[in-house]
Amino acid sequence: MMDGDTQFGEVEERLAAEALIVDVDGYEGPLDLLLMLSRTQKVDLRKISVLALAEQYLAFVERAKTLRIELAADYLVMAAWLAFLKSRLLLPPDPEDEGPSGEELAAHLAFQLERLSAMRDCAAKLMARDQKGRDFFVRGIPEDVTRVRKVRYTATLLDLMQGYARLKTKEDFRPYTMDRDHVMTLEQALERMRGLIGYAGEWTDLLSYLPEGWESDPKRRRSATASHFAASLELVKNGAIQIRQSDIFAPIQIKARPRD
Amino acid sequence: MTDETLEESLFEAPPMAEQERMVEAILFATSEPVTVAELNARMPHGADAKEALEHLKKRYEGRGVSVTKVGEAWAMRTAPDLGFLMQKETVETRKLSRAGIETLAIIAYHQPVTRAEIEEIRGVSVSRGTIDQLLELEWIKFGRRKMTPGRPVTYMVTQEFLDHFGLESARDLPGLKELRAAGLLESRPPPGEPLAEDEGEEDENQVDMFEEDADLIEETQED
Amino acid sequence: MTDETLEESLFEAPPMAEQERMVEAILFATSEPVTVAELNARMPHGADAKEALEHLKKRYEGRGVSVTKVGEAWAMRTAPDLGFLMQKETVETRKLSRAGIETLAIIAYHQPVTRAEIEEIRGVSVSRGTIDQLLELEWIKFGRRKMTPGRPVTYMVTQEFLDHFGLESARDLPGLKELRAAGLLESRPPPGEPLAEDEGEEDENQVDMFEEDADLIEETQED
Repeated sequence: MMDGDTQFGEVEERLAAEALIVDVDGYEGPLDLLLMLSRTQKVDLRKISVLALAEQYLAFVERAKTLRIELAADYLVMAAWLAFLKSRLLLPPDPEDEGPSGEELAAHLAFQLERLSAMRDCAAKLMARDQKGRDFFVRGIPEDVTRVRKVRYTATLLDLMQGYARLKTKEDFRPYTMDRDHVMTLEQALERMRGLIGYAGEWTDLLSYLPEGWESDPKRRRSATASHFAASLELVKNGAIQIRQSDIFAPIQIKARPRD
Repeated sequence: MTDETLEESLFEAPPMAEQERMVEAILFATSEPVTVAELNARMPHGADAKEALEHLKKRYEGRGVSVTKVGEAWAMRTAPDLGFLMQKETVETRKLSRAGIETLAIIAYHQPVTRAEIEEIRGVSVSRGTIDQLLELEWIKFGRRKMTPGRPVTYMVTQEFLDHFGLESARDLPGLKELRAAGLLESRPPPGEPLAEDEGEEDENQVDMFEEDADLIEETQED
Repeated sequence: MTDETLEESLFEAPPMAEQERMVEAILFATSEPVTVAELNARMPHGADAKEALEHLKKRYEGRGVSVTKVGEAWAMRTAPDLGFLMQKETVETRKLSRAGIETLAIIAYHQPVTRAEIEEIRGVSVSRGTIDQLLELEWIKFGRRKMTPGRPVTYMVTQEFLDHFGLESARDLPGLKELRAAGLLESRPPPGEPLAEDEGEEDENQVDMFEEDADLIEETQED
């Protein structure tokens, strides 16, 4: 009330300041601001006057300062750098100085601006393309690919023969091991396996070689397993069979070595 | 779309070919079947969805996709005969059951053999499932009927069986003597029974089995 | 399928017209692009999905639905000019911020590109949220790490990106050639800074990227 003019001036100032704040907020950093300022030159970015641009930027920052707008640090860093660039461009080159020339620095800034501008154009072109779900559409009733689990039964020739042998000897089944101890020797196992391996054309679990009557009783099974394992190692050594185990405790498999 | 084009379309519907394209796109993209009324509502004024649908349906005849009616609505579906393409198979290998192996072995060694004969040899009845499984695996097939009362069907092994087991013919199956020599027959004849009889019987069986093939055997031997 | 038919089909693939139907059914049924390799895996042995695709693509030219290439995969999509019929199907996508859009464009045109390089181009730091949003949309993915100190991760665009913007490949990005000709895709170190090891590497990467492309282009042209 006391001083209408001052008050009016303050309001005006504040409005201007607000406008500037909004503007600064609207920019994504100094490079963005520089790009906007460069538009005022209305020339190809490659022919832009970096010196004029630097002056525009510095003037902008000055104005912000007088309006006591707090500029983010990177705007000030850019201002300092542009002030440096300006001096480089205006002063004759110092032969002592080994740094890049003002022209080189200006060219790089122009390149950065051109590149940013180009990427903005690309972004706009990209977003203007036909888009999925807006301009073109995918199948509305997709038919799911069902995963079918198919069980394939398999058997080896050895299974077949053992099965048949089991049947044919059922009536008079009397394992010859009955009159021995619960121990199967390496020799016995080796003897047995020599006769059998000829039929092991494909990978077969070693345990399937255990003789009838030795599979269920734990004691006999242990002994037979051990002797068969030892025997198979012996056969591997002789080059008669191959042996493999995919993992610890996985079944040990053997296979006759193909005759060359 | 502006009002202008809307008004324009009041007087001039798009050409039928264009309407057909529209129906095609709508049926493709909509998440459920669409009725003719809905199609008409979505298409420009004056369009005749029903006719366009007929054209489209014809166009897709014999293709991998067909235009089908679902209740009162329409949808596009993959051709039923191509349903097999809509699945991804994962194959799991499992060992044939003991009953399966034994039945298969009997058929292989005694073919052609009836179910009653198989049961006699196994000493237990053979479940329908076991035979079916072997048939499905294409390891056995039906042989000719036996000329005995009831004319029972017989079973034989197939080429597929021979391929799977790496045999050239069923005759390549080792005989009982070989099985014994290989240590597969671990039983000993019960005390007092002469060894020969046992063998004799087996041999007889084998002869039975291969009587039909006798000629073939000779042939093979000649080779 | 038995081994027999498998073997048979090794020698005799279904006729091309039938293969075309199959490709049509598979592409029609899924909303996701399907690779040629997957098509071949799902079709009978001996089928040539690539050739069938070419036939199919031609057949759908000018239709309401089109067969489009998405990177190494193929998909069916409604014709873009019919989008106005699909208001019902339109999905409201979360609006990407200006930073998001620009970051996406930079990744697309400069891939593989590090975060530091994106920041250098935009002149501001890239917020974690921007990258996260693009990753979430499945428009960008991690590329291999750069062989520079710190081994920074790189970003690349995805097949979903290509699909979303209807691009056959990243080479079809609008204006790519012009940008390259203008040298705007090169990474230029600021003057005075020694040509860092990483810059050299970067150039190499870029050459890599476009060399590969060159081969692909040639291949395509041969076909």
